Amino acid sequence: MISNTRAAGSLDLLRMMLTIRKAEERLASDFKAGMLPGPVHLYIGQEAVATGVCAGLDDRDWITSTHRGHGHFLAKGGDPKAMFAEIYGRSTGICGGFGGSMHVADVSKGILGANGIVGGGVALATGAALAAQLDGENRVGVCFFGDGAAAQGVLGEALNIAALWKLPLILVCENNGFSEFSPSSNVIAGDIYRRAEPYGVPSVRIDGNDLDAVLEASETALDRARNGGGGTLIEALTYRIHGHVEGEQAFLKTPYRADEEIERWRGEDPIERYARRLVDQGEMASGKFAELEEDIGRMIRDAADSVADDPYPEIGNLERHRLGAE
Amino acid sequence: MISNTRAAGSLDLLRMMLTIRKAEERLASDFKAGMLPGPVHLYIGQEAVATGVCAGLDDRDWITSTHRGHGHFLAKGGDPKAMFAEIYGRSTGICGGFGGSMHVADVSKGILGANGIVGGGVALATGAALAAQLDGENRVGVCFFGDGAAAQGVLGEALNIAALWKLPLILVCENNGFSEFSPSSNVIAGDIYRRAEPYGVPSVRIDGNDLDAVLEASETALDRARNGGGGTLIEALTYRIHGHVEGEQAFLKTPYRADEEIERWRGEDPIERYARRLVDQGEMASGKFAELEEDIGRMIRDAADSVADDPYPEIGNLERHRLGAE
Amino acid sequence: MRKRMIHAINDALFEEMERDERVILIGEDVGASIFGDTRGLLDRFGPDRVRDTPISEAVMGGMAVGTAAAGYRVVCHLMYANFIYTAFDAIANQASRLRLMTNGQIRLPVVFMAAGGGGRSNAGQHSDYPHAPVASLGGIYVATPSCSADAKGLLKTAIRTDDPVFFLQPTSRGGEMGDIPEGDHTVPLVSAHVARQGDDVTIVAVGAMLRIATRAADALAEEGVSVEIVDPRTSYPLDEDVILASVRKTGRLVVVDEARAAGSVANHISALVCEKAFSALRAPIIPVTTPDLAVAYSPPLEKAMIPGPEDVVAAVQRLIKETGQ
Amino acid sequence: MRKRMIHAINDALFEEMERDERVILIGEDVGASIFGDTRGLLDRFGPDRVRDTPISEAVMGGMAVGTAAAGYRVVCHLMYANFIYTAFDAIANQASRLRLMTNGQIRLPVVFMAAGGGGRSNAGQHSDYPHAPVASLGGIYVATPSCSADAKGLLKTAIRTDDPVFFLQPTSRGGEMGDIPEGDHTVPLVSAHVARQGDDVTIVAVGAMLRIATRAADALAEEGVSVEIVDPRTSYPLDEDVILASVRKTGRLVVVDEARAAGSVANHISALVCEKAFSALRAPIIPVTTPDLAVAYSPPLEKAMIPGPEDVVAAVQRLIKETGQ
Ligand SMILES: Cc1ncc(C[n+]2csc(CCOP(=O)(O)OP(=O)(O)O)c2C)c(N)n1
Ligand SMILES: Cc1ncc(C[n+]2csc(CCOP(=O)(O)OP(=O)(O)O)c2C)c(N)n1
Ligand SMILES: [Mg+2]
Ligand SMILES: [Mg+2]
Repeated sequence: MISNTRAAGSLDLLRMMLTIRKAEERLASDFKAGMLPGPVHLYIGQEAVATGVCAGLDDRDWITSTHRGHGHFLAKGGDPKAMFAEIYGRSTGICGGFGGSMHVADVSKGILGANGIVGGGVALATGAALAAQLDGENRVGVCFFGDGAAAQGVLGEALNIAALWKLPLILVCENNGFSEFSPSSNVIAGDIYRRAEPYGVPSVRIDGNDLDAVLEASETALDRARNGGGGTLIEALTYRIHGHVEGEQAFLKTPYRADEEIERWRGEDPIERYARRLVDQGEMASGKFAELEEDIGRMIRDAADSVADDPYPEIGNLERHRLGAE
Repeated sequence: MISNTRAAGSLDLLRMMLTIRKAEERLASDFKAGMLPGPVHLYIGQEAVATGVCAGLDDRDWITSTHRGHGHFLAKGGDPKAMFAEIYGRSTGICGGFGGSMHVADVSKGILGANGIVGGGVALATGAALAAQLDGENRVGVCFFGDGAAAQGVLGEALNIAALWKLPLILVCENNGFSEFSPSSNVIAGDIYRRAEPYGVPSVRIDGNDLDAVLEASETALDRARNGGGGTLIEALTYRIHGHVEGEQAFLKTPYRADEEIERWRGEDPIERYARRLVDQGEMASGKFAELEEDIGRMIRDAADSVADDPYPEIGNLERHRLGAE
Repeated sequence: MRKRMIHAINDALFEEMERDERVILIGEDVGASIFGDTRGLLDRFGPDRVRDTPISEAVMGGMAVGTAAAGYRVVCHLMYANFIYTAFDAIANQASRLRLMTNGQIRLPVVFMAAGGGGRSNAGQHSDYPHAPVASLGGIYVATPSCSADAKGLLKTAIRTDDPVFFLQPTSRGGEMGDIPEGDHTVPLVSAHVARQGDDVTIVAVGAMLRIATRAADALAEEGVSVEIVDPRTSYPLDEDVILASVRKTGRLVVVDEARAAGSVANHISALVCEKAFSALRAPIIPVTTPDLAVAYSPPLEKAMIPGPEDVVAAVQRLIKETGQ
Repeated sequence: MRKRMIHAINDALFEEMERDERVILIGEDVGASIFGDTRGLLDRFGPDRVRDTPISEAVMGGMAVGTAAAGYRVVCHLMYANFIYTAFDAIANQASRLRLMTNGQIRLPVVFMAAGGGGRSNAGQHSDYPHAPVASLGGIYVATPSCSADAKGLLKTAIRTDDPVFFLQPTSRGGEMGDIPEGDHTVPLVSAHVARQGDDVTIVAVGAMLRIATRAADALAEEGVSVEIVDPRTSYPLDEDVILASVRKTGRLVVVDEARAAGSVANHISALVCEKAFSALRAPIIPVTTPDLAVAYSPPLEKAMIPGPEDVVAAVQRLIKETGQ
């Protein structure tokens, strides 16, 4: 697996974005094929955010994620195979098939889990940041959340506490312009990043499809957090190319966004932009990208295929999670 | 009773502040005398806020209040007798003895009630403001809340919705420096009034012990709200002269504020300040204040005495509030 | 008229909003309508009365209360039933008790509606059927429709009721077809319904469990066991008379509830019967519920957790065996 | 050693924070300590481990979960039990189920503590005894201490437990004295206790109701009725064996619970007994609870609502009369 460290090189970062992309493309086709038992929310188009932020983290840093959490899981070092198995509902899944797409977690990697409650990860990450502060080992807590989630009151509560206690908390808002089917402007007043200002928490808005911008903003935030400077709110502007949830066409009567809008954002693809930048600046040979795509495509295909027929969990396993069972 | 209208004259306003003060002094001595069955939180020192804000309201405007709600109740036109009877737990109480000090409400006066849940009134007032907007009759919803309550996430949620929908909502934060026994600075990061800024909701911080300042700020907010301009957050700096709750000395081991601080704030008494201003500017004869004090003192004494031995509610009344009972 | 449950709900909302202009609807994406139950309302009634809200359940819940206190009838759509937990302060500390605390000055015509229960691999945070925690508050009706007709009739009544109602539609049954009477079809809130007549054992089945119980009853009929099925329709308050009458007739009771055992009304029904129809009871009361866990994602796990016909059949067989027919 | 319950709780916190430096305490004014249960901890353990929080129950609840998931043992003091509703999303959607959803990767040593129940004219928003809604979640122990010794022993165990515990101390009993064993006194979480031996009828009494039941038993003894009292100590999960054994002995059961009927565990206990000890039952099971309303303020109303010894005596008399002694 690609491991994520501050020292990650450009190619590793590109590989990570491609890993996320290919994994999700696979999930999209799995969904169409009826292979997925539950709903999936894909991250396609937003890969630079998870990749850039997690580039500066290691296994001992904590993240919390969202219903759209595969990208965060992979970028933080989660195993694609174990993720596929989980989403297929198999016993070999990272959560034994108990959690599924909305709950992929790997605590050994510092991944406290995707979360099906919008805004649910905010308080968890605040708590993890408190633990990090108590540990005194310069860890951080990072919370990924959406623009829609910014309407949850818990965000203000977390900003207040983070400011008061100078918690090493990094709040990463992925503003993809939609909260389900509502455009942000219908449900979010003003600029999200500015919501940190009254608390005295530094904040910044960046182009979330520009991996370099994400790297820079998160490096600043991480330096601050690791050096006792407290929290940061990063608002990364991005876009989800797929629907809110796969299969949404089946139940939506009218489209909620224009095809041209989607096309325009395809032109801002974070992976292509970064690859182009690497080629332009001579950091990558021009044929390399196709090669990477193929390699990673194969790796993902193999990962998914290798677990697609794994056994379902034993029903007896349920008893393991009853109160009183050790 | 003093009725509250925008046209209220200076003397009426002074009378109202004195009414609140005398009522609460009576409650303080009732508490000492063991006459009050439950806890009471007194408003002494904060009278200018309720009085100034409610001066611009009429019965058809809505307010929500807090655990420290007697002042809001009286200023909005609630009947002192019915309030005393309620706090004494009598059947003649404004809520029939069901609610007590923390729940005094008079819907006919637009008082949706004091509230024992810190921050609980915020969403209720937002809803009332929505109703006001739907009515289209230029009513407003006003929410009184404390500095401590500003830490509740629901405030951010309300600001967001108020901004999006341009609700006629006036959020009045009475910053009395303490959240129970915690000084504001321990539990509130930054300036409360600024928390409205990122949402684009106008806000202002004022001297809450200066009735004129309160009148001015609330008039601005009311004009805005009544003319389709949306919400406002007013932060009124003030101080509670009494403890958080009567009788707190009995359970607190160490004082949480200095005597000098209390003395300093006594020097800023909103009633004395306003009376002095009226005298200085020739709006009131110099002997008038003592006379008012005495009149209102008597009125309150009579009101309280007249209900102190009223009957307790019939136990059978409980059945009236069961689901299914009309 | 045959309709899917989700369309029956949609009809109820249309009709009630048409009937009374003080009915308003708030909720996340009620315009787009994920489930289809609020579809078309925004177009018909406009953005004043049909309001897409931000993802802010805490303020939504309290706002519903405030708007209702100020004179409207509010339908607050909370999407998945787990999100009532996010709005729980307003539901529990405000909606359920303002009537008492104000001595009836405030009455709250509010319907909190949401889809609950499992069956679709929505996993642990989207599959609760949380009627018991809402019932625990004492001041809120809990409507648990099992079919299209009741969904429509109960919702229409709920909207006309002056106290809060939690309308808990079963996630797994939205697409199911059912007959609906023509016209202004309403169902009173506390009116359990004998869905099938029988003599040997009573099954009280809540919400989505009605179909499960019916299948079980069909299977049991082949074995010569005659099952009476009672659908409580509101799980709080319970229509005691109908339930007790059935148990007095059969002497045996199985309660089927999709909620966790500890969060079921099976307990409430058991307690009711054991207090008030004890002498009629010929056998233990058997609850059939989901185990005390969040619903797991993987289909075999989920299927094993949620009661199925075979679980109900087994419970009834146990009863019959223990007591003779 | 005799101590007030509130001091027993204070001792438990002191001892556990002393014993394990990974135990931390968060809550509003836990430094000043309104109830006295957290008094002195801030001085002794410092502001890193004892944190006064803003009034932000939503983030507090979730923060407790996050800090625990990241390796600490967290005591989250929520003051009055009604404020668990304000924190309910974190309790219900996160704390109760992360263990299952992560297949046990996350274990949560979190204690949510709060004071519940009436008796002090704290009125409708400060008097709930909400064990049933928490129990409904299935993933959280609910400890309901009735006396100083159990308060100390249960809290110490709760802090050492790797799953969440809701520690619900009775508001009306903080000042009551009780004997506490010396030393490291712990009480296992699912261990009901026979508080009084008797033959004719079992009373299961939860929390503050133990004293009420004891008074009733004294009065009944004078009439020649021998009462056995069981204190469940955790109202979720129930210690089934102890409760069932007592009912098998006496054949009669009254359950006394300060919660509303619809929010009581009286129902759960009834259901348990009616399923598993049916043949031993000689009479209906009578619940004695608060009516399904928020607690009213005025003292006579409040007193009438909350079960008292006379209510328990009446219930027992009814049973005896219906079945003969
Ligand atoms: C508490 C809660 N309310 C509502 C939902 C339903 N829901 C799921 S995703 C979503 C939109 C989230 O928007 P955003 O935070 O912008 O994330 P995105 O989907 O755009 O990544 C909503 C409303 C939920 N899961 N949890
Ligand atoms: C949800 C909730 N949490 C905690 C409390 C306990 N409590 C009552 S008053 C109070 C402090 C409120 O401070 P502030 O909002 O500043 O109002 P003030 O008392 O100063 O008027 C607290 C924490 C409560 N009543 N409700
Ligand atoms: Mg979004
Ligand atoms: Mg204050």
